[in-house]
Amino acid sequence: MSEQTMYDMEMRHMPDIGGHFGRFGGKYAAETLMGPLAELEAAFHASWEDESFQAERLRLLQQYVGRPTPLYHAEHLSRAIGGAQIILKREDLTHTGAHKINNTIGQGLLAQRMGKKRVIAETGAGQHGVATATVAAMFDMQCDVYMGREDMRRQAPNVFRMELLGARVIPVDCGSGTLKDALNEALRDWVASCETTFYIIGTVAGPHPYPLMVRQYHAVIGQEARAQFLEQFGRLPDVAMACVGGGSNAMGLLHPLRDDNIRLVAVEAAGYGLETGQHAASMLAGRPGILHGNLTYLLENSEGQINGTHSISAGLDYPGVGPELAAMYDAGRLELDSATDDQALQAFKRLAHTEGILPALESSHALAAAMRMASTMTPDQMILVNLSGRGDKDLDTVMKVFGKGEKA
Amino acid sequence: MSEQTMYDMEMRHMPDIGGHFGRFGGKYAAETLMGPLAELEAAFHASWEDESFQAERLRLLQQYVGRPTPLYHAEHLSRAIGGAQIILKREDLTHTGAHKINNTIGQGLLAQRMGKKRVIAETGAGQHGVATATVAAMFDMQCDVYMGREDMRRQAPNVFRMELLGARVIPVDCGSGTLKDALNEALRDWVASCETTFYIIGTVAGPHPYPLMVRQYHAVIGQEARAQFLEQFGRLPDVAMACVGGGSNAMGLLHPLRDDNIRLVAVEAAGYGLETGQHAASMLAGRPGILHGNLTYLLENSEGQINGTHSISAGLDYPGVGPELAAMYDAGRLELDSATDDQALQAFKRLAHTEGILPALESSHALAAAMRMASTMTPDQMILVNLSGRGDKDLDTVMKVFGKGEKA
Amino acid sequence: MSLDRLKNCFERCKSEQRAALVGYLTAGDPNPAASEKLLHVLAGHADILEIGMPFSDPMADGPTIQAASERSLEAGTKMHDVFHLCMTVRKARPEAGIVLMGYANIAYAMGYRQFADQAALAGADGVLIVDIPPEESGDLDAALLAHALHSIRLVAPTSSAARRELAAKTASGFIYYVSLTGITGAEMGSVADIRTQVESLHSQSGLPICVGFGIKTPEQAAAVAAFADGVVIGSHFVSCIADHAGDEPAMLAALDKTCAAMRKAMGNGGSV
Amino acid sequence: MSLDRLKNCFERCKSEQRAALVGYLTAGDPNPAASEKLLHVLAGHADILEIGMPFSDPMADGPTIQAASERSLEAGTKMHDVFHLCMTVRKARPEAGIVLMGYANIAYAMGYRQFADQAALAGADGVLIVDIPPEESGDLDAALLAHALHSIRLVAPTSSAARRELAAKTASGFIYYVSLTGITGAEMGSVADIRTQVESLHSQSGLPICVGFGIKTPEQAAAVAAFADGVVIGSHFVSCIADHAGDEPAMLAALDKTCAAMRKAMGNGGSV
Ligand SMILES: Cc1ncc(COP(=O)(O)O)c(C=O)c1O
Ligand SMILES: Cc1ncc(COP(=O)(O)O)c(C=O)c1O
Repeated sequence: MSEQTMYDMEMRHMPDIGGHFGRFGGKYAAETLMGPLAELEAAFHASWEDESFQAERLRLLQQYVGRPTPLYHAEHLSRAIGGAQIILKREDLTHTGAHKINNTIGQGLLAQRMGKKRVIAETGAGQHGVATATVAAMFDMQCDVYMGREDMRRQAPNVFRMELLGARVIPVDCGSGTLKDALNEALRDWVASCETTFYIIGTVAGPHPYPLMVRQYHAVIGQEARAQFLEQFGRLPDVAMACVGGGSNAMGLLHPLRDDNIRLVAVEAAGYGLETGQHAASMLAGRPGILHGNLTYLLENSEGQINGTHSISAGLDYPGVGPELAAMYDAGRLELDSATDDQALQAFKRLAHTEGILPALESSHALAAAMRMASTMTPDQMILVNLSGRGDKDLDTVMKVFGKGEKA
Repeated sequence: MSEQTMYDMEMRHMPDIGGHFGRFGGKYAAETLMGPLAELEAAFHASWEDESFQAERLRLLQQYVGRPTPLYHAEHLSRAIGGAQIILKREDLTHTGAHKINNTIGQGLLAQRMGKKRVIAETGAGQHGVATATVAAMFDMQCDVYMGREDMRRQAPNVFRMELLGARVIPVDCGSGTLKDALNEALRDWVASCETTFYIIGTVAGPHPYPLMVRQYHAVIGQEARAQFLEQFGRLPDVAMACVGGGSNAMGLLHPLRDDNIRLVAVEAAGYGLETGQHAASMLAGRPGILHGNLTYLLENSEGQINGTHSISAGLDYPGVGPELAAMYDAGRLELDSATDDQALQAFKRLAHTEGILPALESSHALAAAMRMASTMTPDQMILVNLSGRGDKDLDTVMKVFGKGEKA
Repeated sequence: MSLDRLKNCFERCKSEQRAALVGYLTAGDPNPAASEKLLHVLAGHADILEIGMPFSDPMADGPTIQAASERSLEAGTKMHDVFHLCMTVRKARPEAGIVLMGYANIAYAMGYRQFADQAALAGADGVLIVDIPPEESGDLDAALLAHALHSIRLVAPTSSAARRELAAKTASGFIYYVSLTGITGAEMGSVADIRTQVESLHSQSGLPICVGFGIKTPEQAAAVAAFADGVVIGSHFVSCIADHAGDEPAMLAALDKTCAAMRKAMGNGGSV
Repeated sequence: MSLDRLKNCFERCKSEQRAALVGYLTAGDPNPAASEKLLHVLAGHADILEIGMPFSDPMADGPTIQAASERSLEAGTKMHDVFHLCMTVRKARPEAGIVLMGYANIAYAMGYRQFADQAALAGADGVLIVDIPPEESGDLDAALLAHALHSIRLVAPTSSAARRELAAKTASGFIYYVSLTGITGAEMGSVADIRTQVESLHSQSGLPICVGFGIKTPEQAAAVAAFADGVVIGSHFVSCIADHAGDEPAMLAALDKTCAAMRKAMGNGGSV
């Protein structure tokens, strides 16, 4: 396929010129940022059509990130469940251990191209922070990462990793000390520093062009998976599933499958249970609102104040969702499911024991839903699950639940 | 290349029928184990010539382990050093995070084929233990891992990982509580359980056929690297380097390069410095002796009592070395170098800051030596370094040294 | 006198040869009752009041105003309290300019129409939503227009010529020039730069230009007042509340004193 | 009487219609001086003494004998102490069988020749190196042969027919049948199984067959003595040292009593 056709294909589902996906998305940003956002948008589009930029991006994805990541048929798990076949897209095998690096490579290169000497990022699970610190180290840029105090506690190894990579991790105490508060702080930093600083947003949210840009950088997940599926199984999956925090791993997997006859399912974090109100299921339990630069589904009270969320997994503990997912959901192209903390933990354990893979707690949500669905399906059907990251960062959390000593 | 030619090529440098590489190697085992070892040897050779076994092994290496691992030109590091180019073989990107899994996939499949329902392993850094627990989970085998008490302390995340994978980690208190003591305990277990239990040794040591078998399972590293080097650079490297604990990552990389005009360098752990006697440099500072089933270079006192060793990296903290490496060294085909704890830590930091990669402390030893050598070479020369594992397991150790807060 | 109170405010100030004092407080901070008294104090000095609508995620604000939002929400402030406070001030000061300031989601959650209805009912003159740029402002503007409420626009140092044009074209009431790239409460930029910007804006638009963000001292206020139509003081006034937490009389006294000092520095020390 | 003391031992026992008691202690455990006394006690009951050479990594041994090695090395025992202890026993008991038992690296580090020289000088009759199977035994055997030292071989339940053959052909002195798959000190296997194995070995080799590993009670010893030429007791004797750590007289008395009980259980309660 020529570069140009690829460009067309990938860009087909563009937002409108203002970054809207239907009624969602947009550019709800402070005036100070409107200039920098326009500059970013122009730079992104120019770079996307620049063959040498794309070649360098693809080279790094291959030689540095370790792409393509394999597609692994979890036969032992599937057999244990006794229903549909579960196929895993192994983003856990990427450098730094989660899909997040696909995006930071892209934005990192773009920051280089734009001559920025400093990058900032928000992070929840710490994977995006690590992935940002990683490219900052590689491209010799200064790096500050905002992270909620509570998230720093539950994802301590990732804090260490960022520091060892030379980044500064700035604790965020306001709010609930989780991802949304880190995003607020990062935006505050950027408003003041946008001349010299590139803000590497970690998911398909934020003001335009971020949702588009991050989707494009992650689309490699679904593009690879699609081709690998055809090659390994001679067909496409019946269902494709991914967990949703902001939605980057979901968009990465699902967007390239959008025109196929495949059920697309996004799995939200049900925390202690949807009925408890303590969860992070923005689409299932939220309503449209405006936060962090875009209009999308939000968890908020009747006054529009953003609710505190809860999920055992820091990467899903966010009250919003990427606007394109909201649009796909509204358009009926996306199904929703959810998994509670407990269900995610059980899925973690099940995958560990049957396949020898420790998934990230985020990804465990997708797995939990996939297992449930698989059990209602037949063995000739196939569910593709995005294993968005590995569970090494979650060891403390999981051991605390299962108890050291007790066999997990 | 046909299967048969490949077999010939790979097996060319066979030990003799008794497992000797020159004067090294052999089968110095208790009589109880001689039967099981013969059975293992026969099964290994039969499986190696069995196309379906090999196909399954290669499939798992690809779809489960994530092979081929990339070859990455560390340009930023090389530029910073200003000498030869440093090229990294990215074993850190494999499933579970170190080369060790190449071997446990092989031995795990072999255990399956032999109908064993239980596997045991010794582990130092915990990477081999995790890799063993991983395949045990996948193949539904019971798994007990012996690990020195001191190593459990310094590689705590890996203890968690093994437990979460359903393995039992058995602390070893005798001796110095490190790798050699774990190996002793595993051998004791195996002597009593060999009818039902497969002992998955984690390095190219132990009685024949282990050194051969483990080398064959890891040879994929060097085979891939050789082909990738030719493809990416149109030539072969001038030097290939790997750290040496037992020697599995070194043999894996270097063996397939043995007939090329490439300097092969093994890097031993110099601990607090060779002159202090507190190190683990068996070839540089040891002499031939017999331990753990083979004759090889050992660190021992004049009476033949094995010395306590010291290395900051648990995976190198072993008083012996694989017999084939000993033979290559004796034959002049292998050069030796070493790196102290401090040098390894500096190399860790340097790679983190220039390339955004956190290497295992084991691999950091190879890096330290490579950086030193590179600085004496010219930019048109190339050093291939086996980045045998990632540093996530070492975060605690490294943070303790560099101090949290202080910029690493 | 026109029906446009904001216009009247600026004209009155102009006639007094001084810049308007635009004072900000967050509604409901530290609680609705105290807030009412504080707003009255502010209204005693300011020409135009900016009444902040508290929001859980005030991402354009610095720590001082973030804390004000937190205190207010903590005290249970709801939007009907905000409108009620607005109305109280309106009743006490029929001639004062009042602008409701806040974040998009508050207005969106209520529905832009209902929001505009309520704002108008409460006696507000205009609305400034920090995170709704002109590009996204269509629906809200339509709702505001129905009540002749002004849609205030921000212009920032990073705004291109085209964006200034856009602001000039779509704004009403006044243009709020952000005197620094950063959040509220940070350090003000250089007075010379600000002057250049304001002069250029004056040449593009007939609207009054107020300058805000980071003005903390009477000296800064005086310097800016020399060329701007209005000077916005926010964090500096809000600090009076945090500085005297728990002591309402002290809080009120401090605010009164601070406002007076600012007002005095900006020329014409008399009451409005 | 032949010059072959081991042979004489077995013949003497045979004539007394009993199995030989083969007793193991680690040389230098808990320290060289006490070890000398303990070996003398053992020599008062055992027909054949196995003198263990302490090793840092005794991987075929269970916790009891591991601990013995550790105590011995901790006390500073060197190989010259081991040989010295051997010689002392030899002098006191000219007719006893003495076998040096241990791990390959000790002999290898010294050099097989020098090791054999020293063993012979110290009055040993044979050598049993746990981790040198017949396949690796060539150099050591040659060195031992030069001094007419026996090379004792192990046969295990896992040894194939071919391996038994190999042991039978290359062993001298006696064959040591390992009565369990496991390390020293574990639980003994079934007596019936052991009997079958020993009878089969008898049919393959003219050498005496001693049975060891895991024999802990006089009853077990008696049962094995009924068909084997010798019964090896190791961990059980070594425990006397650990059980009375720090109290040498008690240690000696316990060992004496334990040895006597074993000896008695194996028939012909008189002294050797
Ligand atoms: C492994 C992993 N999966 C998923 C997520 C959720 O983010 P997103 O919805 O953007 O994929 C995170 C966020 O940190 C993550 O680390
Ligand atoms: C990452 C890594 N590299 C190297 C080693 C050393 O082992 P070997 O010398 O067998 O490669 C280990 C051992 O655990 C390891 O984990």
